[in-house]
Amino acid sequence: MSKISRRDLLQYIGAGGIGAVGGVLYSESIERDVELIIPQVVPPEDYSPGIATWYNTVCNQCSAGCGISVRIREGKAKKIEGNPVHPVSQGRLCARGQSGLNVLYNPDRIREPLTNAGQRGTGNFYPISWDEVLTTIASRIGRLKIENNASRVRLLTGRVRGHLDELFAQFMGLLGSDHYQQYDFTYPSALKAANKISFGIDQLPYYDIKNADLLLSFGADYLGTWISPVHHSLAYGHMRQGRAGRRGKTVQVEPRMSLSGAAADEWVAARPGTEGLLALGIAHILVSDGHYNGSDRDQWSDVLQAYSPSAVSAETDISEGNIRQLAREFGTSKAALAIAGGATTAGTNAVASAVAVNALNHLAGNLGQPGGIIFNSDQAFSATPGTRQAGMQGILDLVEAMEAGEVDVLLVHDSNPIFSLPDGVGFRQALDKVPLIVALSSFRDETTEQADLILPTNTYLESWGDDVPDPGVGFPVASISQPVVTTLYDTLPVGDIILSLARQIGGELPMAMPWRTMEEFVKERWREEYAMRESGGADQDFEAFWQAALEAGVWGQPGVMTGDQIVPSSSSTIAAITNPASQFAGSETDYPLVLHPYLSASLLDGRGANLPWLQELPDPLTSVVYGSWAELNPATAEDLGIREGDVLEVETPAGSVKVPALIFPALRPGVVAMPIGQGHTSYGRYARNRGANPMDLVSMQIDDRSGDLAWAATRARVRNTGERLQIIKTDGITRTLGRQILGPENDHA
Amino acid sequence: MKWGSDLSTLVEKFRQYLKPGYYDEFDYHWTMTIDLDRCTGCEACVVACQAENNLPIVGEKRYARNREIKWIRIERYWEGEYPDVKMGFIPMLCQHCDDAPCEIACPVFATYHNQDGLNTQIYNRCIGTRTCAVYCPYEVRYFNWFTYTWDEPLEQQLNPDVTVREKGVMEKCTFCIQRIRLAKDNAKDDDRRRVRDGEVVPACVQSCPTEAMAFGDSNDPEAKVSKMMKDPRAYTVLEELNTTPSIVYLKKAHAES
Amino acid sequence: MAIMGTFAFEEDFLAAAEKLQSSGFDNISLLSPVPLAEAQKVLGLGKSPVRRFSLAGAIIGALAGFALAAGTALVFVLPTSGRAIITIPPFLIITYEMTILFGVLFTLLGFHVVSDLPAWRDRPYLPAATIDRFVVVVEGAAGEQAARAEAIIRQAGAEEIHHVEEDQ
Amino acid sequence: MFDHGQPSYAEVNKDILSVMLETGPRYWMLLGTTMSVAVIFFFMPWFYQLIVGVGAAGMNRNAYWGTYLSNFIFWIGLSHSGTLLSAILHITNSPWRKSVYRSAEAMTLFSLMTAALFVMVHLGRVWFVHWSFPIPNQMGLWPNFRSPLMFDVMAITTYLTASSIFIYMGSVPDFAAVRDASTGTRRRLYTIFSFGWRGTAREWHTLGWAYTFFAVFVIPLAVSVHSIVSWDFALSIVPGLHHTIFAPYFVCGAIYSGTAGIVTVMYCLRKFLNFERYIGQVHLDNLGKLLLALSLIWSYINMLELFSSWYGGSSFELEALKFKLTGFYAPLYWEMILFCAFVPLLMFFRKFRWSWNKMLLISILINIGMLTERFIIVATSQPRKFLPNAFGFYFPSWIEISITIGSFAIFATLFLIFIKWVPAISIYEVKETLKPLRRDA
Repeated sequence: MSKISRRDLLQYIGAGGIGAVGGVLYSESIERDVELIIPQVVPPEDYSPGIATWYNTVCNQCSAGCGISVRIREGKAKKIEGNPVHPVSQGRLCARGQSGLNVLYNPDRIREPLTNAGQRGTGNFYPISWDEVLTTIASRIGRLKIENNASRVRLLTGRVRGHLDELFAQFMGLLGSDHYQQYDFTYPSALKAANKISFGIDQLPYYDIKNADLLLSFGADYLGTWISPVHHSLAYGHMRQGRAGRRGKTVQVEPRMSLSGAAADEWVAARPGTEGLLALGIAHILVSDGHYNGSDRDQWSDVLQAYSPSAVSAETDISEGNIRQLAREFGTSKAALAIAGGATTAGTNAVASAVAVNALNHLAGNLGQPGGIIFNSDQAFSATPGTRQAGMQGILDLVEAMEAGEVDVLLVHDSNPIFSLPDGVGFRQALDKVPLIVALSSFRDETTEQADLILPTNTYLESWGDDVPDPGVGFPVASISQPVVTTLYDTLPVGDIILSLARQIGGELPMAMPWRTMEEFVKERWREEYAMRESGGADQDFEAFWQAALEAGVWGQPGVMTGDQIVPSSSSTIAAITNPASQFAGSETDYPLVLHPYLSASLLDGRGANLPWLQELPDPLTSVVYGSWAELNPATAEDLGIREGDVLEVETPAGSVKVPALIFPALRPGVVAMPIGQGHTSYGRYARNRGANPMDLVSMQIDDRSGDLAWAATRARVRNTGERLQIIKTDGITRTLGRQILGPENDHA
Repeated sequence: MKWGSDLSTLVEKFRQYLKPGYYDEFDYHWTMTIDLDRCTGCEACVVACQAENNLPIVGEKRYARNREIKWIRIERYWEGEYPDVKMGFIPMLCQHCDDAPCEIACPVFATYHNQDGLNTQIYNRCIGTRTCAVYCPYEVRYFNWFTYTWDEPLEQQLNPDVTVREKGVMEKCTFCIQRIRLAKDNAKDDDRRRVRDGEVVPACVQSCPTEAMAFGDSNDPEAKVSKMMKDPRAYTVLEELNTTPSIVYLKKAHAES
Repeated sequence: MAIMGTFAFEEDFLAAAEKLQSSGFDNISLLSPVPLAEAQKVLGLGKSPVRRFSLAGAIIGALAGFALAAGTALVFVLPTSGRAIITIPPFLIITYEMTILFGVLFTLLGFHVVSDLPAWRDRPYLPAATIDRFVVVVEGAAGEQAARAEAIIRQAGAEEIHHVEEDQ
Repeated sequence: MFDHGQPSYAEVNKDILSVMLETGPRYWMLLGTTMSVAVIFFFMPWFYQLIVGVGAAGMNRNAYWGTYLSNFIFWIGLSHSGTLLSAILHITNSPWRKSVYRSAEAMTLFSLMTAALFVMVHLGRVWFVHWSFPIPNQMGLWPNFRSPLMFDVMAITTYLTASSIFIYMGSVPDFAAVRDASTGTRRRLYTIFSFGWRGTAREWHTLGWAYTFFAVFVIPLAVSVHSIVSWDFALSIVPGLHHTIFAPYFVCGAIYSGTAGIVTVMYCLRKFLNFERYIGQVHLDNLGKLLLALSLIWSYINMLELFSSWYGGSSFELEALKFKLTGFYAPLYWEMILFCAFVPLLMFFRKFRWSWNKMLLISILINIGMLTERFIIVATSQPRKFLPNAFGFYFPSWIEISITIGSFAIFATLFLIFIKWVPAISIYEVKETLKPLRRDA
């Protein structure tokens, strides 16, 4: 039987084999005409899946007011780029500005009006209809108005410019409350105050870095966070390589190397708080060495007598030779410019320091000159910028009022004092005394969490408005911001909210504020503007102008030098020169280190912390992402026996936080530096419970002359907790190991 | 395949096939110059690239394990010690080497050199051997260790001109090939044979606040890049490897004093 | 009609084989549990034609190998790393591997052809041959021839003799 | 060469076939264990990885290759010397080969399969692996034969084909023996396996010739395979990988670990299949000498590698060298040196060469050393290439480790199945070594 089976098996196999072969052949033969699908290694000509449209509007990620163009495809915003025709950004844009898309499409946006149903601070909010919420507020305010208690209504906003600012003012004015104030942590109030003293002009002038030959920056991170980074960067690029055979030089004076410090040719780490003194020391040499010989030379030498190089050197811990050399360069270079900002203008001697720096500009004679300080005349545009920045003093008054129970309704818009102010201010506690807190906001930040009613606002990419850059660019300019996409959720532009409140409150308000929407209001104002400038321009002309303005996103009169460049007399500056050393909170014995908080290049003062792109953006100098850290100089770290990743407890008189240590070579020994921006307890999934907020460490100190918060005047000590925490960063080894990566050794340049 | 009809063309064809590099000259030789004296390391380019090319948001955990994807990154190098410490920034992105070490490695032709001198990456061909990334001396190739997702509604921002990559695929800088494509189409639409200089601007170059980057066709002697490449400060990174990169850096200048 | 003689000892087996061979039996096969050079000598088996297959395979493989590498490179011209489309050195490696692959496959083919295995039909055979018995098989012998063969085998010292009907 | 007296032909058949025909519970338990280990440690983690992506492993932006690839090389290495040794010894027809080579070749085959599996595990999109084979496809696109990885594909497939043919043809006569010793289904099966082998002089003659040719083909093939594998690394410009010495280094290392593997396998055969009388002192002694020689060559090449990269003196090479010798993985490196360069020196002494247990220990240590060697090559060079700022670090994840463990279980499973299907020792060739039976004997 096995025989048969064996034979059969073999036969089966044979038959199977033949069958298989036959099958393959057959299938091959019938599959002749199959088309080959060739992958598109090179896409076909004229193949584009859709047409993109660009809308010009204004960036709202910081106070610079860059013009932006937003790329729209199928009604969705795809990319933000600088508006090429806008004088501030000139087609360029920083990381923060480009991350505006994360604001628009942020998963944690507030999508409908919310109420906390009487349980404040619990973080529980329940949806509520617009009508109901607006009626509630309107009736409340209306009653106060009738009782002539409108002053019990307060409006606190972040940085607001253009006609929205005017709208707020008008609204509060008509209510009869003069308590509308703005607070923006990054606003250089001290500098403004100093300029008022030095130049008698209450505004931020235009710093013409572009044409400068020597830029002497005292703490101002003009490339990263100071006033108008993108515009400064453009200027910097031109100053460096834009002029054939003329490469501008930059010197940065600051205890911790910032982005600008890294770009600078010289980085001078003066003892914290003595930057102003250094400026005076330089001024002293300028006068004594005869680099300056104006008519008022004698007054200068008198007032600068005390600041001899030796004395200054002792105070600032900068070698005398170094100071002299700085002075020589500053005195001899064609266009020398000195600017002050950052920590320099955040000590208890903020204004004094800024004035000292202004003195340098006086002595350099760069006022009104190219490569110097150019003053914008204030009739640039009807909506004058930045005048309502209350500064710290305003906040303190507000807190006082709240504590005194003088505030019934607090309207907070786009401002987060609880996060960006030290606890010492007591803002959070004062809120408890306020019966009704209304937040007009797109995100549930710390302050919004405390509100009773949350009115979700459109983001700036969904809103109408206009803006006047502050500082201006040397000639009259204003930008229009327009919605680039349809409103995503059940939210309203803040302007529309105010207008509808006005309507509901009644009284003279509806009369005085007849506009239905912000758009109407803005257009109305621009019509007036147009009529004022083009004498008696007809309406159809205006329509054309308006269309053009909308397309351009900006209106301006290049070449028109604003006003006659008055050169302010030096007398006021001379009179204002003093040298109070910055008063640090905490004794040197208990707190050997100086706390140096600095604005994060990506998160700024924390407003960017809810944007994933910025959270994942390596910090320019440390490459750290996600979470915060405390920087120590290698020497300091060695003394304290601290390695990278050791969790430190940073203590100050004001409080203490736990952060991992990072060894940072470009930091003055005896200083512990911490980036501001992380440490949110709310503000969405990307920001919540990440890192620490150095503001919790800052002692409540005030600059005596501007009343501004002296957030860089706190001493600290660090303790190694022994815990470890991985610092997430992209850097491997930050030394070239002799590999010629940054260019060949033999130096062409 | 179209074969030359007569013998001479056939011979010619084969001579071409045996010619190193194959191309006599690229249609366009896209080149980028980066002036390190202008670059401030502000990282605007990094975000610009992320926005333009649908780079994923990888999240904290994955970042912690070096799984981030940044087609362009800024490298930092310290020189000296306090107080005379200097920081040097250098943007690092795909160098689009003409003799790219990576291309040779791919067994499935997922990466090859196209007629514009671009080092292209074809996602749908990639099987994820990751050899190209190992071979790349600039470490500018990034791998999709996972299929990344966007928290709704962040995905609405995604650029429809650029594909979203799935797990197991290698990706890298494309010199914004979609923009090059568009510029070529436009050029064709208004009957120009060539794309004008400055007409193609990759996202990073476009965003650069200090105008440190320039992009163009180095075949054209009048192009900005061609002029920049003549600068005495011009150099290429890791020259000794003879990868002939298409990115030319201009060394940081020093203040004369 | 086939006659099979089993032997316990190698030398008897070989003796029988030679005897049969010399007395003109051409259709004999010698089954052994181990390869026996002597037995092969008896049958006059010299160089095996398998080697021709191997050579042919190797040559075909070499050609096929290079053709594969070069040909496929031309189907879709994709330059990489500034190398030529037809780059000789790497293609030689492919050629090398393919040479060996085809060499092996053809040798296998050669084995089957020459040894005409697998056997499609049963052939006279004893299981003991795979253990420890040597078997002489005389096929196609009939009548008187068969008797002679049997005689030779027996006096060579065969243990047993089997007669099997061949299935033709 | 027979420690316990010469067996008769019949005994040989009985001894060797009994392993196949008689299966005790111990076997099934063993098989069950190895199988379940393979599933739990290898296939389940792999499945998880297929779902989430290769990110499940520890690889990252700095090290795109990890343990998967190093294990791949290890297994390829182990596969060497199986077939290679067998072939060489066949050409030089040294008799002591005959009782060893069948299992050795099986080892080759199975470690090759395991290696191939690791390629699959390594790939980011393994479901498209067929794109790397030269088969016509609707994309009209063929693989890139200029890529070192394609050399691999070709070499390994060829190697797999050749060595499986080699082992199969070698066992055809034994299949016939199995056929005759068995009944029923198994008999029918082996009737097919053995092609109806009768053992006629002509068949033996042809087999002999064919077999010799297989051997001739396999030797250069085996050498080429591992040099090609080495080129995956050497053809890159990565410092620490870009070495001319790599091809001989890998080949020698491969044969080295392979031979050690054979010793281990022989030990098991002898111990668990009671082949004491077929696998004897002489084999152990010869293999010992071979191992010793290989270890010396290996050490020499290893020194050369360090020397050349140090002598070159480029910042890149020196950094790679520094990291290898003193970096995080330095302990592993020195462990490797100890196991692969120094421990084998013990085999200078007959005392070690002749002791099964000692030799087992040494052979296992050698393979541990070789496993780490491959890991070090992958893990120390990649994370430190050219740009210091991109320097990083690689540490395998638990998935990689578990899969590594699982791979050994897979190998064991395959081997256990093998011994039930193919005579673990070549019956007819063992008989050849016996003195022919004579009447006077």
